[in-house]
Amino acid sequence: MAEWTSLSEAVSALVRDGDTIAMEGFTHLIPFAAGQEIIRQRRKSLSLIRMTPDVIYDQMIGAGCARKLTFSWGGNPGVGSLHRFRDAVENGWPGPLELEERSHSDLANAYVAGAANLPFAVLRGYTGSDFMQVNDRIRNITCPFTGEVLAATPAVRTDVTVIHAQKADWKGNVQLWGILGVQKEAVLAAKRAIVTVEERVRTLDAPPNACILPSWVVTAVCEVPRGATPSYAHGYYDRDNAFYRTWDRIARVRDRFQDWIERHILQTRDFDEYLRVQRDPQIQAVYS
Amino acid sequence: MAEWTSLSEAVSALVRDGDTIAMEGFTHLIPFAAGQEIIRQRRKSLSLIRMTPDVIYDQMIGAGCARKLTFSWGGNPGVGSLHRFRDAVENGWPGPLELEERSHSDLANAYVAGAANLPFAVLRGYTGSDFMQVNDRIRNITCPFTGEVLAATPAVRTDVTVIHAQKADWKGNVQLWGILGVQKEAVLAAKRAIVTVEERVRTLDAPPNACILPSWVVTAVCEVPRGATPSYAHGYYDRDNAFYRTWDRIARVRDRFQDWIERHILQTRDFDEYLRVQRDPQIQAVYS
Amino acid sequence: MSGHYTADEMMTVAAARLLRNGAVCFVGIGLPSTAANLARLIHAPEAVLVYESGPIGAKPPVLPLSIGDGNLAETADTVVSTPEIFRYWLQGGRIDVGFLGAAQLDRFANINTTVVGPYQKPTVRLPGAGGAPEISSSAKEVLIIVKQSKRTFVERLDFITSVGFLNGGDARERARLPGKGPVAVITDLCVLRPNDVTRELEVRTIHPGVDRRNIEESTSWAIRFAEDCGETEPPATEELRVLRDLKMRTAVAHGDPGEAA
Amino acid sequence: MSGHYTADEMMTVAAARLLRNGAVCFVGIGLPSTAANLARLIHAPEAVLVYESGPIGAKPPVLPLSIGDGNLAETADTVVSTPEIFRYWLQGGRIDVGFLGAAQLDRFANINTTVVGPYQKPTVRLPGAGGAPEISSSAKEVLIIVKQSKRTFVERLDFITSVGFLNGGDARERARLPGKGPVAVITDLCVLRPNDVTRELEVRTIHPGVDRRNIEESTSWAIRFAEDCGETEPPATEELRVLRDLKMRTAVAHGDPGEAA
Repeated sequence: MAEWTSLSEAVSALVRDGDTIAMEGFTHLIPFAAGQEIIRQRRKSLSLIRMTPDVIYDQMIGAGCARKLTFSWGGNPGVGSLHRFRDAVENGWPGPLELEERSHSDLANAYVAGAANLPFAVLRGYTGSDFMQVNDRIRNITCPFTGEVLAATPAVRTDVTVIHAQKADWKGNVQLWGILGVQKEAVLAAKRAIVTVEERVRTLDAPPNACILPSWVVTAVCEVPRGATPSYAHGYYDRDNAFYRTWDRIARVRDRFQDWIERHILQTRDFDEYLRVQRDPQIQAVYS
Repeated sequence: MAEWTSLSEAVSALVRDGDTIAMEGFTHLIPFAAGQEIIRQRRKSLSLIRMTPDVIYDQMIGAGCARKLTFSWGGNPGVGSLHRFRDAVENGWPGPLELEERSHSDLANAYVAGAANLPFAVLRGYTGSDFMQVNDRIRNITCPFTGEVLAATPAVRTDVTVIHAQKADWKGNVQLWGILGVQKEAVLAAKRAIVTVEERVRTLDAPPNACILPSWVVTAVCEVPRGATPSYAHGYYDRDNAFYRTWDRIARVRDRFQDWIERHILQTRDFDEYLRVQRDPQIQAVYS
Repeated sequence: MSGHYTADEMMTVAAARLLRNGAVCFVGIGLPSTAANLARLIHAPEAVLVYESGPIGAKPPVLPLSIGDGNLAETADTVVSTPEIFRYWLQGGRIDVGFLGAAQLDRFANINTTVVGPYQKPTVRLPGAGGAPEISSSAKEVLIIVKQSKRTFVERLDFITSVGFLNGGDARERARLPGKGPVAVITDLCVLRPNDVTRELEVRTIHPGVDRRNIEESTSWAIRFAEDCGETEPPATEELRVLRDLKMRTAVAHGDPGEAA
Repeated sequence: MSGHYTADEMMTVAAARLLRNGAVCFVGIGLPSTAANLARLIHAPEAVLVYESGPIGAKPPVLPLSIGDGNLAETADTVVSTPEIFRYWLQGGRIDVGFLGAAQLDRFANINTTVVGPYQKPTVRLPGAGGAPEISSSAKEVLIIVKQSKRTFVERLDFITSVGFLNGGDARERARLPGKGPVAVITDLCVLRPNDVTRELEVRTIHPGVDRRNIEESTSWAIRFAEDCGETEPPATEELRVLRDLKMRTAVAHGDPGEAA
């Protein structure tokens, strides 16, 4: 059964140096508050998995939390590059970053295999591409009935998966809706799961066949309003497109990035304080 | 794009002798009206696929529509045996019935593979059982990463899939809810799909992430109120448990079964007339 | 203690007691569903009942007649598709207890629900596997509830549909099955558990009013009794009251008292 | 005809025209999304736009900035999970047209969005594959929209992320890829199509005001022109009006006119 805790307690208890960790959310419901709490608690040597690293992993990579990244599309959506990700790959700053690169279809299938307790996934993919030359974990498999050759990739299993959702009831049953991404699979492929939510409600009153994660597949659930900003939470707030553009300027230069991390994350107590700093026009004038 | 037609037209145009056909619905939303229309139009040599043959296939098998049955549990739920199914298997009446027998997990996975355009599905299953001795289409496959041996089974692909759903809009977009079974996969694994619905509505007004089949994956959609009876349609009517018990008595004896098929299906014009006969106390007195 | 009760009631109550509170239980229809819901109404209110049709956390007010009754969907925490139930929840390793029935079983708790007689020319064609093969292999542990007779407790199965301990000993571990297999078989005569070493079923407790001869005569093999074999605790008044209430409500709801077991 | 318009507008309009009404289109973000939505607003109201984040039948009132914007979910016929989009809808063979962008492409319309330079020590690390490898292989046909320059139209790709016609000729058929591959590449200078036999891209129509030298100087290989190479129909007044309206609405909604392309 999920336990209601603070985000700080959840990260402290459940995220360990060296862990394999997935923080999912496909543009929508990205668990930014949790990512920043991991930076704040100075976790190291994480093996990060995410289809779209997005700004959340750009922050974590630049802050030195990551040893490895498994991903399928590493850009700043609608803006351009992820500069911290590129600096790590192109220049090894702040440290070397091992890459395990796949396609979206592969990684989505690999999460499904993880959730289904299978060691590998089968897909029609990669034919003619150069992926197999740079990733020896993409292999071939032959259909025992037709003789067709397909691609096989290893399942994703994580030590801990972190997602953000719209709401949870007092027992810790979680509901999300809108763009669902691969969150259910990422939670079910995990040994431990942390879910931050916009609000804690008495009952979910969910429609039939809604996307629900029962309390007993979640380890900790934390009420963190606006915890997905600058991404969005359907029904709660919109995507902060301006921040994604501002991030391009912040992350482009190492000094400026470090100053931002220091001021916004390391010197703040929690996400509430981060939000206050983020809303302070005097502080923000520096970055725009 | 789905075309709105009568059920009679849909079966006439889309179901052919010798077709491989799935009519799904897991206790809920079983497309009985369509099954009876197939009997009424005297289709022959069908290769029937259904996880739980239920009374719908007991009727079709007894009426001589089937050449083969692929299934995973063949009982009368809550009552006992399917007598027409047993008579076909045990005594070859009204003709021989080839069986392809699997487990629920296998067949559900095989539909998924069909929907996903994969030639086979991988599952953890069958270890230690006798299935592989009687079904040479259950085979082993070795994980290219871990060396583990798992079960592989061929995908289900159908010529035509038939399902019943709660509603469809004027464009033919279909919505179902409650117990979803394997219907989405069965439709997506088909070359042609017929959907009967309880009602035709202007707009679906569906909740986020509802189970919707877009019009363009459906071939024909037919308004057939109560078309799932004696199974049920969540939000419309309950399961007719009494009929399932009565069926045990009807189907137990060949003559009585044939008389029932004659009177209820072959001598009725359509499902509306069937429902009238079914509600006629004088006619029904014979069978209770 | 409780005055008169039937052997079926004893069986259901004894089975219900073995489902612990909070367990996630994959429930077969019929006897397993009756026992699991009785447990939920007495000592295991937090048990999570999962049905193969898709409901997770079902709390049906009356017993479902079919594996996909509407009251399962209405009362569940969520309803997922049938493929998802088998892929993410059962195979995914999320099920603590698989609760099964059986047409036939052998001394190692292997189950046959497929055929009596040869597969290609059966004397009796049984319904088949359903979800049982993967429940019996993937659930962390399995409970089996079945009426005991020479027809059900057989020397040799005509077909192994779902595995228990295979040939016994460490055969199940060697086959690398994920779950640990049947931990108890509950019948209308007794409760059996596998021997720690041989994995052969042994009678652990005998229901009140049943003697060893009854059990031996209802078993096709030379059945063993555990050294410390005792008597099953008879149904408590409360257990019987809740069970009878449940069956009464079920009979009324389904409109047929005779079928409500 | 229409007076002044930009090369980008010509590119978008030319691309939009190639999406036929009723087609089920898997849409990449950015230029493909702009073109697909323009088509939907002009001649293809029944086109079904599918985004890899899960929306099927999205009808966004303004252009999405990200692949998972809320207006895609709000206006879709249904929103499924990302695994389902790739498994049942793309791989399942339900997509008529894959609409892609590209960082680099070669004469056989193979695409690189992974790295410039060696993979292990890249000069420029590009975003990577996203959905493109499987879109390019599984969609029944592919449209590519990309600005033309020597940096994008390269002699040899450093990395093949997504396949076009491989080495040309019948190489794609021999690789047994499900879809038939790129049927057109639309740039800010011209529209190219693969030669029927060699599968090498040929210029089929040249945008008004562009001459062959411009195209040759924007291509790293010796580019071919089709025998019947003509001029692209310039944007109609209505096409430009709808495109500009869409971009204006988008800029207002997203609060930044500069980024609304």
